[in-house]
Amino acid sequence: MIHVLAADPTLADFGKDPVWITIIKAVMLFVFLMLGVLFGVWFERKLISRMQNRYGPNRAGKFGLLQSVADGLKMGLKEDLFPRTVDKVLYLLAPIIMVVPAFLAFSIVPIGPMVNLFGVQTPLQLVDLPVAVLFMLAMGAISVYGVVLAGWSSRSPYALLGGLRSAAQVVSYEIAMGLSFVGIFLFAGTLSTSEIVKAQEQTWYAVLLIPSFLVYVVCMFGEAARIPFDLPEGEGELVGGFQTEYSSSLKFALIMMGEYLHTFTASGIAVTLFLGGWRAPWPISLWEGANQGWWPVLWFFIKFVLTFCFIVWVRASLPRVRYDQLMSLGWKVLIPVNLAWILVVAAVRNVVVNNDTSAVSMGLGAVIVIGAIAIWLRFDTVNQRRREAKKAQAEAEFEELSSEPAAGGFPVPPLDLPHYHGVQHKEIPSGTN
Amino acid sequence: MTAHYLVLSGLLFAIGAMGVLIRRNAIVVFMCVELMLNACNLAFVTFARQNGNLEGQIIAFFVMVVAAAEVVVGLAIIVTIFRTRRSASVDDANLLKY
Amino acid sequence: MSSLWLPILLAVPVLGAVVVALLPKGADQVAKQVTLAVSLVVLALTLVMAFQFPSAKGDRFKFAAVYDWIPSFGVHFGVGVDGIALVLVVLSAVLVPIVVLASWHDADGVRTADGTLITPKRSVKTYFSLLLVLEAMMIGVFAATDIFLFYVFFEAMLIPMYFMIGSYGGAQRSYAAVKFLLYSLFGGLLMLVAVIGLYVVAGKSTFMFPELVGAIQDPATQKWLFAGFFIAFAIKAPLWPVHTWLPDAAAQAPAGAAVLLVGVLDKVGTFGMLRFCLELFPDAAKAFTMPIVVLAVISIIYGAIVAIGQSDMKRLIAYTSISHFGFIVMGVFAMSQVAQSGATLYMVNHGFATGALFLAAGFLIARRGSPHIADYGGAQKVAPLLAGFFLVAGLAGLSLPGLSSFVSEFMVMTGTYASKAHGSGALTVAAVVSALAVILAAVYILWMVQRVLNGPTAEPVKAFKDLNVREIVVLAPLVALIIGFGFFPKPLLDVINPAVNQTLVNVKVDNPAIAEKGAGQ
Amino acid sequence: MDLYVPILVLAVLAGGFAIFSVAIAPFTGPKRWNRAKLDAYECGIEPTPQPVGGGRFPLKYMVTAMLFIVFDIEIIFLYPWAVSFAPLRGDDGRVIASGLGIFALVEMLLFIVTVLAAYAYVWRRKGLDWD
Amino acid sequence: MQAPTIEYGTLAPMLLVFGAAVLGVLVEAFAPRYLRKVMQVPLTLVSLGGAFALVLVQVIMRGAPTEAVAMGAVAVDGPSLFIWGVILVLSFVCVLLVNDEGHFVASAAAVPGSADEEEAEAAGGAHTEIYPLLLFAVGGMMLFPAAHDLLTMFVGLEVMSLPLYLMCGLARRRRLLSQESSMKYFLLGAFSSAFFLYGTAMLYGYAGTVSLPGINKALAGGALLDPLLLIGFAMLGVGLLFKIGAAPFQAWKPDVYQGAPTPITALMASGTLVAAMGAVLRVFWVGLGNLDWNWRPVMWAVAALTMIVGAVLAITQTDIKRMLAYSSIAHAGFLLIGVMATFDKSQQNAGSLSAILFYLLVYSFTTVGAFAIVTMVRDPGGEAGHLSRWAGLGKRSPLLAGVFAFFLLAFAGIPLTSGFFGKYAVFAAALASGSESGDSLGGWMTGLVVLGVVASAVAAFFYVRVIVLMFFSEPAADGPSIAEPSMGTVAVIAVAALVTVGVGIFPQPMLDVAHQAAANLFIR
Repeated sequence: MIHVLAADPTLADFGKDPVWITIIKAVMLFVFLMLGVLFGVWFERKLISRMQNRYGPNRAGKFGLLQSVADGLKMGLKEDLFPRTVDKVLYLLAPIIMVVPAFLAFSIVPIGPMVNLFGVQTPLQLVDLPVAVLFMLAMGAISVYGVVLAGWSSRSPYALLGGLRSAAQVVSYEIAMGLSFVGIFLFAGTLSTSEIVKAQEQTWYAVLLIPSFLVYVVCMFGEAARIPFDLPEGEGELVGGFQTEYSSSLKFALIMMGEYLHTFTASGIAVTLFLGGWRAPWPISLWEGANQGWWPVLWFFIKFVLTFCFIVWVRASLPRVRYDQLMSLGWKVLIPVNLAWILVVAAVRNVVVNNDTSAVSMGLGAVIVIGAIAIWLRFDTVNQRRREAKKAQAEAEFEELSSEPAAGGFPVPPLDLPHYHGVQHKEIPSGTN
Repeated sequence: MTAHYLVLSGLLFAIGAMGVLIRRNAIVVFMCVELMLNACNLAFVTFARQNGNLEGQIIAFFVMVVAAAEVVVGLAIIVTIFRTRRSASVDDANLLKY
Repeated sequence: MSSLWLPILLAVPVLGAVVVALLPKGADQVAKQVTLAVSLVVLALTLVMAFQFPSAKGDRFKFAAVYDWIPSFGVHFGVGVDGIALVLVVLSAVLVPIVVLASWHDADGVRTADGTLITPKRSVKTYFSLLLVLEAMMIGVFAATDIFLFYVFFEAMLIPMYFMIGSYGGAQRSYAAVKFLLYSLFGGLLMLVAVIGLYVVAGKSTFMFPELVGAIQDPATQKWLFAGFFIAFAIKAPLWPVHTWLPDAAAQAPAGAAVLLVGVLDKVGTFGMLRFCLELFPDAAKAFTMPIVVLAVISIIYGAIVAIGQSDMKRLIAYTSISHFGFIVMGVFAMSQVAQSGATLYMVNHGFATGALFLAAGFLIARRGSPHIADYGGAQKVAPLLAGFFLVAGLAGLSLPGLSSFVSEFMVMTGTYASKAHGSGALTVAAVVSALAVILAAVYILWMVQRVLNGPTAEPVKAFKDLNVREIVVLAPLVALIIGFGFFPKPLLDVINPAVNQTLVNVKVDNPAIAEKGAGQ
Repeated sequence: MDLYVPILVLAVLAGGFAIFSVAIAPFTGPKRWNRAKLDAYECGIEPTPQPVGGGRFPLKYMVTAMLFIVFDIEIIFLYPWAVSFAPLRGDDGRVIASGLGIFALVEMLLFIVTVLAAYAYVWRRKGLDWD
Repeated sequence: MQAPTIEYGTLAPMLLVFGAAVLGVLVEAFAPRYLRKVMQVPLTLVSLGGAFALVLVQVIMRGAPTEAVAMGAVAVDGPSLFIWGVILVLSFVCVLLVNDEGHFVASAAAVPGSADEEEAEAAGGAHTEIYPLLLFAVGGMMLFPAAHDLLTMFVGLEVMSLPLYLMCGLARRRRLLSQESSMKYFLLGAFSSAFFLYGTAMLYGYAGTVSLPGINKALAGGALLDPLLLIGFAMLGVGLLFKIGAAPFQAWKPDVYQGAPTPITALMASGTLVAAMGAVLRVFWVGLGNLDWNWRPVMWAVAALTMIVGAVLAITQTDIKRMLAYSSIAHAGFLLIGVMATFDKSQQNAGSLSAILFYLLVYSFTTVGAFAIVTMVRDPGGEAGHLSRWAGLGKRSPLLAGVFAFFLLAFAGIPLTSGFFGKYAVFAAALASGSESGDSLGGWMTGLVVLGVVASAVAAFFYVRVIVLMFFSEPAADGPSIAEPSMGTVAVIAVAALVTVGVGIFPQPMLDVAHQAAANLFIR
């Protein structure tokens, strides 16, 4: 049974607002995000401190609530440095390019159903597009330009490398992320966020499409460049990555803001696409009015904050991975698993939705499932581990034999004899012959 | 309305074509070609709107695919030649003539 | 229906060529013998066929055989001979064994008496197999009754000759070979356009000659197509001003090849004019008669004058041929039965006469290693036999009465003189002017003969040996034919005349000369 | 087109804010000129700034960029496919437009297998490894 | 929404080739190095052979099908099948050449002369990727002329071209030349495909569709002087004419032919030309058929210019491959004469279409044979490209030189070679179309044919010059060596020579096939 609420906005409900409502909504969203950043920073620092058994900011304002504001003011009052070598125009443009799309990406996140806003029935979402998710991805991709330009215009090796790394990382995870949405579209049949939320009335996609969701969660960190995937900054190795030359002042603040906004967007998308959006979770949804009026804003906000908490929690718990590990995970695990999963979902959907239980359809489904399992096994680390173990064993054997020629009848003199390579100082690593 | 887009597309195409003819760096020439392809995409999408069918937009997808493949192939070739010659100038590649 | 004579005649030399080409390396002697044998077989077959000709069936083309070759183009493998073609086929068949014998040592590398190498040793097998291929093509080109097939032979014939000149010729051989090939090819391609045009315009979906006669009515179209054919033939039968390839080619070719080149290949041009230009495009032919006759007269005079100035024997002979070809072309276009019969006869006689002259000159050159007339002198004393043959051949070249060329030249001139084909007396004037050439011919031949044979014997010439048996066997039949047909051309004319009459009927020439049958005798 | 107006409004807000922040910075902060302060940072050693036109960077990134393009394009095709895979139903559950069904499944299977073949090649040739 | 369908059976030949190409990629991925070649070669050959068999099956089972399959994206009709068959056989033959050792670099990415390269050489084996690349290119060649809309055609064009760009840069010897040719080919090729695409966009704007019959239909009722249409047609023409190397877009051909590894040159000179010509025919006859009064004068000029440029510039060449490239340009001009020879009467069209198909067949086989011979004449530094090195080859290796001379004569169109009948067929078709019209066109066509004849004669000069060099010149003391040919090369040359001789003497069977293929014309 499909229970349809009058309050559920669809794509058709958008684009009808009067201009002033549009402006009000836009301003509201803008303010929400600005405040979100300010308090998000504080919240994260506070949370992480508690996890690490310390207090965190507690000087500025009650509970240190104004800490971020103070930080912001301080940044605004610092000297605005222009390193001598930078490309001025791009150097200035980069933070702007990073922060604007970050704002825009959030505009397609539905925060609530149709509400009465100053007497106008309007969906509580800035805008919805037929290609909303694509729009979100596009905005995420534009930010990459900011990163690369920031790195490039700085004319500094660290910055350049950081920018490139960041770009490589973001684009890599963007693929996996994009693929993880395909399952949703297979179910929802649309790219519009409001309709995807509507389609999750019965079951969250996080439940239906667990693998997609897991992949998304991993990608979320990669996309937003959060620990454990905050390689672009990599202060340990790259000083500060692409933002090395943005030492202080509001430009740096903009970059930080952009990154936070990406984290928010990632959470918002997670809530919208996988966690039922603004819909009340199960026990509450039994209450008739839960999904009407302004209540859903609360549910959305709770889910949103919890997701953000999760992100912070991960930051507190996990160390940063190596860059090659990061890329390997993205390219060698997430993508193939995702592709296989998509086919499985499609095969199942084909049987279920089209009621196509013909032999061809079933057979195809079986083939795909088996193929997916095969791919999974192939990409599974167990296999690799076995192979590496074998290799290690062979190497150990070689070591043993080469160190004791008499024991195994190895027909060569020990490789470390001085006359063998000591004269030329030519290093012959063990393991070669 | 669509006329403006067409003019823009024509301009982009012309700029790309001139770039191919005038510029000497292989990478720049190559990017000019990409510019031309994107001008085509703009024209396709504009016409799709004008004609009221989706064909043009679908074509734009395919053009992107092809452009991507061209990027992959083209950069590989140019990088190889750059590594060999330490120069990506089209003029420096002048061994082939009568 | 189909007679197998001509297909067999074509197949024998081709098979022979294959056999020769496949002989093992070093079997040069065998190759020569096989070639000679094959060419003799062909000669025998041809002669048998020729003797059966008067009694053979067929209205115009006898021994006709028609097979589908490329139905989608309307192309047939159509062969058959009328009188004109027959005599030319016989000419080819006669000349080939003689040439084989004459060029017995040509590929072995030519050495002068003192042992200097003029041309290095080349593949003997290749030479003789090319020769046999060429023979097949020569027979084919005369016997083809399908215009397309004619064209194919016409063009394909170039290739063996090209290699024979280019590989086995004198010092300038590759230049000469290329010039020869390009001239002919260019003409051939123009002809190709005309051939296609003929096919398309006639709309008969066939290339068979008899069906295409009279198929084109529109005079303008006729003129265009005529031009296409005529230019090709004019190049082939070197007519001034497109003659320049011949002296080079003939001078550089080995003597044997030169004989075939001038004696047979060039006849394809005049044969083509007579057969195709006239019959397919009668109106155009009539319209163009005067310009062509003028060209022919220029050729006659020009060839003769230039010949006088030559210091190279082979070049001289080549230029005399240009003059002679002028006569033939004039005869063809005089549009009278006597003149055309004379022209046809001239084709045959010229083959024998010039062949003999080339071969005799070739033997001289083989001894001295130089084509320059000035290098000889007094050869008469050391090699009387050779000198004698040389003299007879030379006299045949200047159309001495009693030798075969005289008959034909006389027929051409009287026929042209009497021809009313062009209304006014223009042809009469042409005949009169061309008579000048008789005097010029006496100058160039006699002067050459005098310079080569008489005078004090030069030192290198003293070492000359006289003709050996092989060489006598080569020259004797030719001289015999020259003298024989000089006194008794009737057998040839009997064969030629009906065919020429048929041609004139097709051209619709209302000419009183037809009645004066055999006026030249 | 109207759908994009709100985005434009938000973009104006965000852009205005960003530009304002960048533009205001020189006026709010102090100015204390110091040569060393304006050098590019390089862990304290004499800096070697990148040349104009950008430095050379490892080819590896180019390969990644190309791979990204390839897979991104794959996604371009996957999205429309996914959206039109299932039949479109109206509010009353009636099928408005039928899905592409098994045809689409087969085609996508072929497509993905093709991409996976290229992917396997890249992998095996160490195109996905970072050293 | 109607679920789309794809006629897998009808498309099987193409799908097989693409499938094998994908399989080839997998072999590259998973097979160990020493096994790769052993696996790739049979895979390639079997797939090409199998695809050819499928084409035959299609022809035998269904006669000449005329249908637009895959939702009107691909036209499987007589000419398509004929071209497929020709391309498959040609590429099969070319694979035999590719298979030969020593043509391809061990590692394309290694800098010439570097330690990397040395290492790659020492490790043995060349890029076996060449086989899947080749299969992709062949697949593209099949798709390109069979495309029934301009988008599919564009995709086919690129699928054909991209692997070729790469393969051009893989020559083992003279790496710099090879890489340079690759880059030039790529830049110019991409440039021209941008033109093709923009032309497509304009036609889409004009007609509202990119389907060829759709465009034709729009032309039937629409304004013929619409700037969109004219720009579109002109740009589309540029893109297509570039691919066949028609003047004034011929500049790439000599460079690319010279620099590319010779087996790849052979593939380009044959397969690409065939495919591109097929596409030209389809676009101009099916798509722009109702515009013929607009494109005809342009085509006339292009054909004339192409023949003249090809023939005249070839004379000045001193490199054998460059010379063959210019010869290929001249031949493209001759083929364009055939394209001109289209007319409203379908019988005439069938005539000239079959003439072109026949010409393509005979020319491409001869050309493959000629390039196969080029691979065998070698200097220490690679193939002996310079013409002076070919002097006296007739003495050192009479058979080889003889066969090559024979191919050259076929190019020149001497009777009793296949080239003659090809030329004849095209000229005849052109004159026939001219004669039917009864208006000024007849004179123009005749003029074009005469120009073609003049160009042939000029072209004959440089062919003959090579023969002169080979046979009438003395060999140089340190002349090139003749490589001991592999079985594959011998087979290629033998096949090419057989086709050239066989068709030269008995053209009828091949003409029949071409007629049959052309009988129903392109589907519209």
